[in-house]
Amino acid sequence: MRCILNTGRSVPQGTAVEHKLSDVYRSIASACFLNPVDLMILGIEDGDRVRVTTPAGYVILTARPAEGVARNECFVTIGPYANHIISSETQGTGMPDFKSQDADVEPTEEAVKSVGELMEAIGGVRP
Amino acid sequence: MRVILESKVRKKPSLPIEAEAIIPRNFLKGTDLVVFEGNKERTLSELFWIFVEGTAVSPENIEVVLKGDTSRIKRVGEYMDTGTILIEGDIGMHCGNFMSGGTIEIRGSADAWLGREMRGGTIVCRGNAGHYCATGYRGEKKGMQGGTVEVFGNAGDFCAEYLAGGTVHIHGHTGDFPGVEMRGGELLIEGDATRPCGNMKNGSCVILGTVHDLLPTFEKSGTHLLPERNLEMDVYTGDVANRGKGTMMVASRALRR
Amino acid sequence: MTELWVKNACVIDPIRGINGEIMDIAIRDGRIVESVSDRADVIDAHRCLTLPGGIDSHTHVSGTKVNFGRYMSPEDMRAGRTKRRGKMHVTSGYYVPTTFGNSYRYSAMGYTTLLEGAMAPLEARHTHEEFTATPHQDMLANTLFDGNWAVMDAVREHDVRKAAAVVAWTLNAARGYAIKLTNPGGTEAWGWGDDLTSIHEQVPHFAVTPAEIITTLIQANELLRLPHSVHLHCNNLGKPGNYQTTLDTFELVPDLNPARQSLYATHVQFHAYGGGTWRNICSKAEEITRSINSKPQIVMDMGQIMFCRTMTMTADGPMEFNLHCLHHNKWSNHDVELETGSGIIPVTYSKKSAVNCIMWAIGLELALLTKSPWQCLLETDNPNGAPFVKYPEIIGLLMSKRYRDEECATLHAETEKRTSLWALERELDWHEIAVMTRAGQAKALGIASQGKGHLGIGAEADIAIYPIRTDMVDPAREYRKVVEGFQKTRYTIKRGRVVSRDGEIIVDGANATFWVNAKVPEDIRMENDKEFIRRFEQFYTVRMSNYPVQDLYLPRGRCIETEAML
Amino acid sequence: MIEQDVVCPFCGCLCDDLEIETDGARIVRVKNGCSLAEATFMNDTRLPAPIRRTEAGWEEISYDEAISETAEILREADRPLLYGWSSTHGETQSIGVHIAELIGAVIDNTSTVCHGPSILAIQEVGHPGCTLGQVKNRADVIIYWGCNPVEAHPRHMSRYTTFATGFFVPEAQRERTVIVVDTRRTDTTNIADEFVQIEHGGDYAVLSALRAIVRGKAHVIPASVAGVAKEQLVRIAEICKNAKFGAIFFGLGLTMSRGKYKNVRNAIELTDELSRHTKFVISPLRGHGNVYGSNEVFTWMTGYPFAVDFARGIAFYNPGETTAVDILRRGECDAALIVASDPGANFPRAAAAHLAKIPTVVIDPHVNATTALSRIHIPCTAAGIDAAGTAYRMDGIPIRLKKVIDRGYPDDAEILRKIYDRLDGGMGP
Repeated sequence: MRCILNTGRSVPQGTAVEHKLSDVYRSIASACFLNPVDLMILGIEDGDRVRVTTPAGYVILTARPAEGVARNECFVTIGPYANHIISSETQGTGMPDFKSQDADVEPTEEAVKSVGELMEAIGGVRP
Repeated sequence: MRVILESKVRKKPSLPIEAEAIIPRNFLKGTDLVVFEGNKERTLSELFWIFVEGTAVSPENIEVVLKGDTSRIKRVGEYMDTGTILIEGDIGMHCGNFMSGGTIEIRGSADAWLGREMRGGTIVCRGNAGHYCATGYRGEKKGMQGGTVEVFGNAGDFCAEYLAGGTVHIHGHTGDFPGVEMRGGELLIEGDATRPCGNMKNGSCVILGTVHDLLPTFEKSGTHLLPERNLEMDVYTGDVANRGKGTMMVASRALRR
Repeated sequence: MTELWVKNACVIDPIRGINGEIMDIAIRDGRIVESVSDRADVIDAHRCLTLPGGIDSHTHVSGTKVNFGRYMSPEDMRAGRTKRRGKMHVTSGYYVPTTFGNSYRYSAMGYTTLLEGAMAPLEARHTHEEFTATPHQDMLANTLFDGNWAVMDAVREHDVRKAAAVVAWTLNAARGYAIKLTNPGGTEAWGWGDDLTSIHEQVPHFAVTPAEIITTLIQANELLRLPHSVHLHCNNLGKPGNYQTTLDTFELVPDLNPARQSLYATHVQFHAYGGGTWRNICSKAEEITRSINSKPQIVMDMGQIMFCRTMTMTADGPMEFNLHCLHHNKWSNHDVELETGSGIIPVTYSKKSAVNCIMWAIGLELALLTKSPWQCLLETDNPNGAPFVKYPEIIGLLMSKRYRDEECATLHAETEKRTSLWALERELDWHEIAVMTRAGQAKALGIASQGKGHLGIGAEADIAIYPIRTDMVDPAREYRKVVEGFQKTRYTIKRGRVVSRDGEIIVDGANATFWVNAKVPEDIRMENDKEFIRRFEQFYTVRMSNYPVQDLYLPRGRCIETEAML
Repeated sequence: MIEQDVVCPFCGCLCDDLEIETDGARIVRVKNGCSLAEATFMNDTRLPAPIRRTEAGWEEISYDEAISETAEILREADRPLLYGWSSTHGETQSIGVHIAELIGAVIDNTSTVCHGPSILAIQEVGHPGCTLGQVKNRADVIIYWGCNPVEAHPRHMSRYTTFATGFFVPEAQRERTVIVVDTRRTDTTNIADEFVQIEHGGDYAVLSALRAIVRGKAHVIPASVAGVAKEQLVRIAEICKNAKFGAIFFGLGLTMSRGKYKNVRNAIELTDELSRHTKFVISPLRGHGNVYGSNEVFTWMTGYPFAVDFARGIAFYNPGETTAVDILRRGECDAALIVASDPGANFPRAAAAHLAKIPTVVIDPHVNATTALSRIHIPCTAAGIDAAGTAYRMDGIPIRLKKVIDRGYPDDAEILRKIYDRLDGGMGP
């Protein structure tokens, strides 16, 4: 399903922001909020995994329903999961397209990575 | 006189080079010029193989040729007032800043800010141009004020932002906001454009391709036949969000709001 | 112990009545003394012009508004960039330079003390942070009271003591130096997008007039025995016909203090316009100076403009908006809750503009028509009229009729008809320039007693030695030498240390910040006033306990204590 | 012990009315704060000591060792990047700038991925704003555009706007009209008197349309703009023009969506237009506690609020070129010092990945995603918890952060000063 990937802050994200390697943070930052109708169309339920793909790559997230999210939009709190698939292009402004990335959302069985695993994927080593 | 600069292989090829010294006039007195690689000062010969052919008594007879990987070299042709620069490959940002005369030809593509705050002279880019092609500097009220920029490929976002004078001709497509804040000069886009001429105050823009997301604040004032291309154009005045006295002409077919 | 001996100095020291004597100056540990030992470092001034360090009594160099001027002007930062060199940090900017840029350039011109023209108490901490980063000048901060709610309440209740108590508490909290009124009442009206057009118009919701605010605070100022007088930016700045407002305001001022003026009227050039529109604007410098010449209780400064691109910035928010509507360039505004406002726009003063030419002429007329140089001080309201680096040119213009004539010949033709500048023959002398650039400021600010603005025994050794031989230069003819000479000192000495030599800064700065603690009796202290506290906690957005500036923001704070007569 | 009027350093609101109870080096209770404040003070787990990455994993090292190695890394670099600075106090920021000018580095702060575009817009058209108290005491129309204060600035509405009792608006909720503009429904839109739902990327067009309507050019505007009916736009323009005091607050919805700073510029120009009819102000909702302070300090020291490149000795600024994401994305920098921020988590992957390829040093109280990408992580105090210092609220008001406990960590300013001294020695910053 073609979607626009939107990101933003949330209270839960803010409260866990200094604990990025924790499970709590993982579950907050890897949640992908979709309109319940879109969830139905994808044939998935709350807690199922989705693979979200953009030209910059893909990431596995946990689908969550949210009435406020428009159709064909997915909302992910700002953080390493969203950033895994956001292009680093800034159009000469210094600011990437954090709020308007075209994405493809599909169901998957793959597991959600931890923040540490995401960092390892780009050459990091977990402390 | 021809000065050929062929880039040497560098240990850290991603480091930007700032080379505003590379303008024809400077080679009248030799090739003993200084450029910067990252935060280190280098002589030209540390970074380039230098070949000089012939002699010149005045700068307008000097041609500078850049060969090799020149895509990270910034500010080539800055304040250039005469002579010729030929770039065989791609060139880095800010090529032709403040240029007032002479010619720069880029056979490859140019990075962002090509011809920034240009006042005169000619830039021809055979490939694509990056963002902010033919524009100005942050906070400054006027962008390009004179001269000609011609790009045979596409141009990125914010092309000709704050255009105040001169001519910008893009043969391919432009990205988002070409001609934004325009206040003079002429912009011709042969390909497509998204949200052209936002907040335009004056000047004229002609778009032969498809306009995406035409802004709601342009008032259609009639049609006009472009004789040289035999195209009927819709003429808009705007931007009425502002005291818009600009003219935007869009080929009548294939208009999408 | 450090000692310095300056010999062969051609000293002009107006406060001590010295006018061009060749003498030696002995300095020990930052102060001027009778004599020093033979181990002292020696500077031979070679009979060059030697003055007390320059003092700018009205400049905008630090704080929220100034920094916002920088923030919004990357185009200006491209001008005047210098690299880190020796003891000098990187600098950027021409009309709104970085703090180090301001400090180095002032120092190169021999300036050692600056009064920041406007500080909102709520944002005082910011001003003091920038003072610390302006290391080569002693700093003082005018503190804004023009729209202060507690002051206006006291004025409405005709309670001068209360007004004084509010001022005392606020100056202490903000570590401020003096009372500044910028378009009194007008900045509160601007909170609703309005302005006041006369000193007798009431401030919306507060039932007080600018005239009442001004007169009450002039009295309060003297009750608190503050070293400086009320420092006033009159209402109606920059409007054709505003000279009448200025004259009306001057009429309000009693003569309350034998030691100094009772009102300091700043950048009066901007307040001396006749006519009624921009088309028929003309100079009223003669009327203004006639008033000043008969009122020793008022000191003014010029507010000279010079032809260049610069930035206007003032607490006068509505004025800046009006200006913005004329210029259509960028505009910033920053109103400060319960206190004041501010606005910023860039401008270019051009010889092609009749209005600009008339403004330029008015500033010079003011200086040339004011009989006593002690009553008309030299400044540009930096950077409003021009950046301070233009001061030497202004000195040149004041000292040379020929220079003025040459400039006048290049101006818009209307200028001659609408000003009297062409007819003014007066050429100021070295002594008068010394008064208008340091001695007058020291007296007006009340810091002569702190050892500023003169070279008497015990004074702070702030000294500027210019590469000018007054016995060899005829300023009327060789004005270019005068301009050049004032641009770069041979030596600028700050508290006994040579800080700048031929324009190069050679040491780290160690400035001081002067502030005033006016002690008021226990029974009227605001920190004990329940209603004041209640309103503070309810309507400000910071807690009262977080409002006062902590001492650590003034690493070299110099507190001047006064005992209020309340 | 109970400390009153404590300042919360988390977000740009810098609420200064918290009451914090401590027991020795431990914080046991936080009163008046939002849940973000509580988490900030209560769940403050730190890295115990400096660590260094080796072939075999991570090892603890001494502060001295960490500091010398950091100085060495910076000294060797041809294009070092110093990034972060927004969650610490002004003194640290100022030493950071001095280090940058000393070694010819690029220094950038987190506004680059936050309100950097707002700064670009302000540099084009200025900023008609005010302190938050002006809004609290006067505003009868409040517009939240592309932001969600309920989630990101939880006390903004109760302290400064919608629910705050003001001098001229004693019955705030009744007397204030709240308009929220967003692409999606949120808890903020749910309390709006007027919710304007616009299509993704449609902000610019809607703002242009509003400007035209206010200028009397409604006839040009089509029936619907970016999903918003013209009637609603005309109605909103009327509400704004009839306001006694209107205030627009905007967030990342404008700065991060396509058009970036042009969206913000358009919103500022709408404010300018409305100022010709009534009092109108506009302000960005700044994110990190002291991000505005980093802009202020950078500005008075270098002339530019962020993205300053000292490679040539002088200060050069050009967002898009000298901004952290771009420098990393192009692989330009050959060393990085990250202070008080987490680009590993907050930058797009391709930019973050470059940090792992070069020697990266993190100075931060907490282990974060960037730790994993770094070579050295040096823990330090957290400004506002165990370190005092200056912070600037989103409206420019400078507030002194307090030190409420001592946990025995060195201040990041002290660590940086030592690094500076090893690099230079000569001029103390």
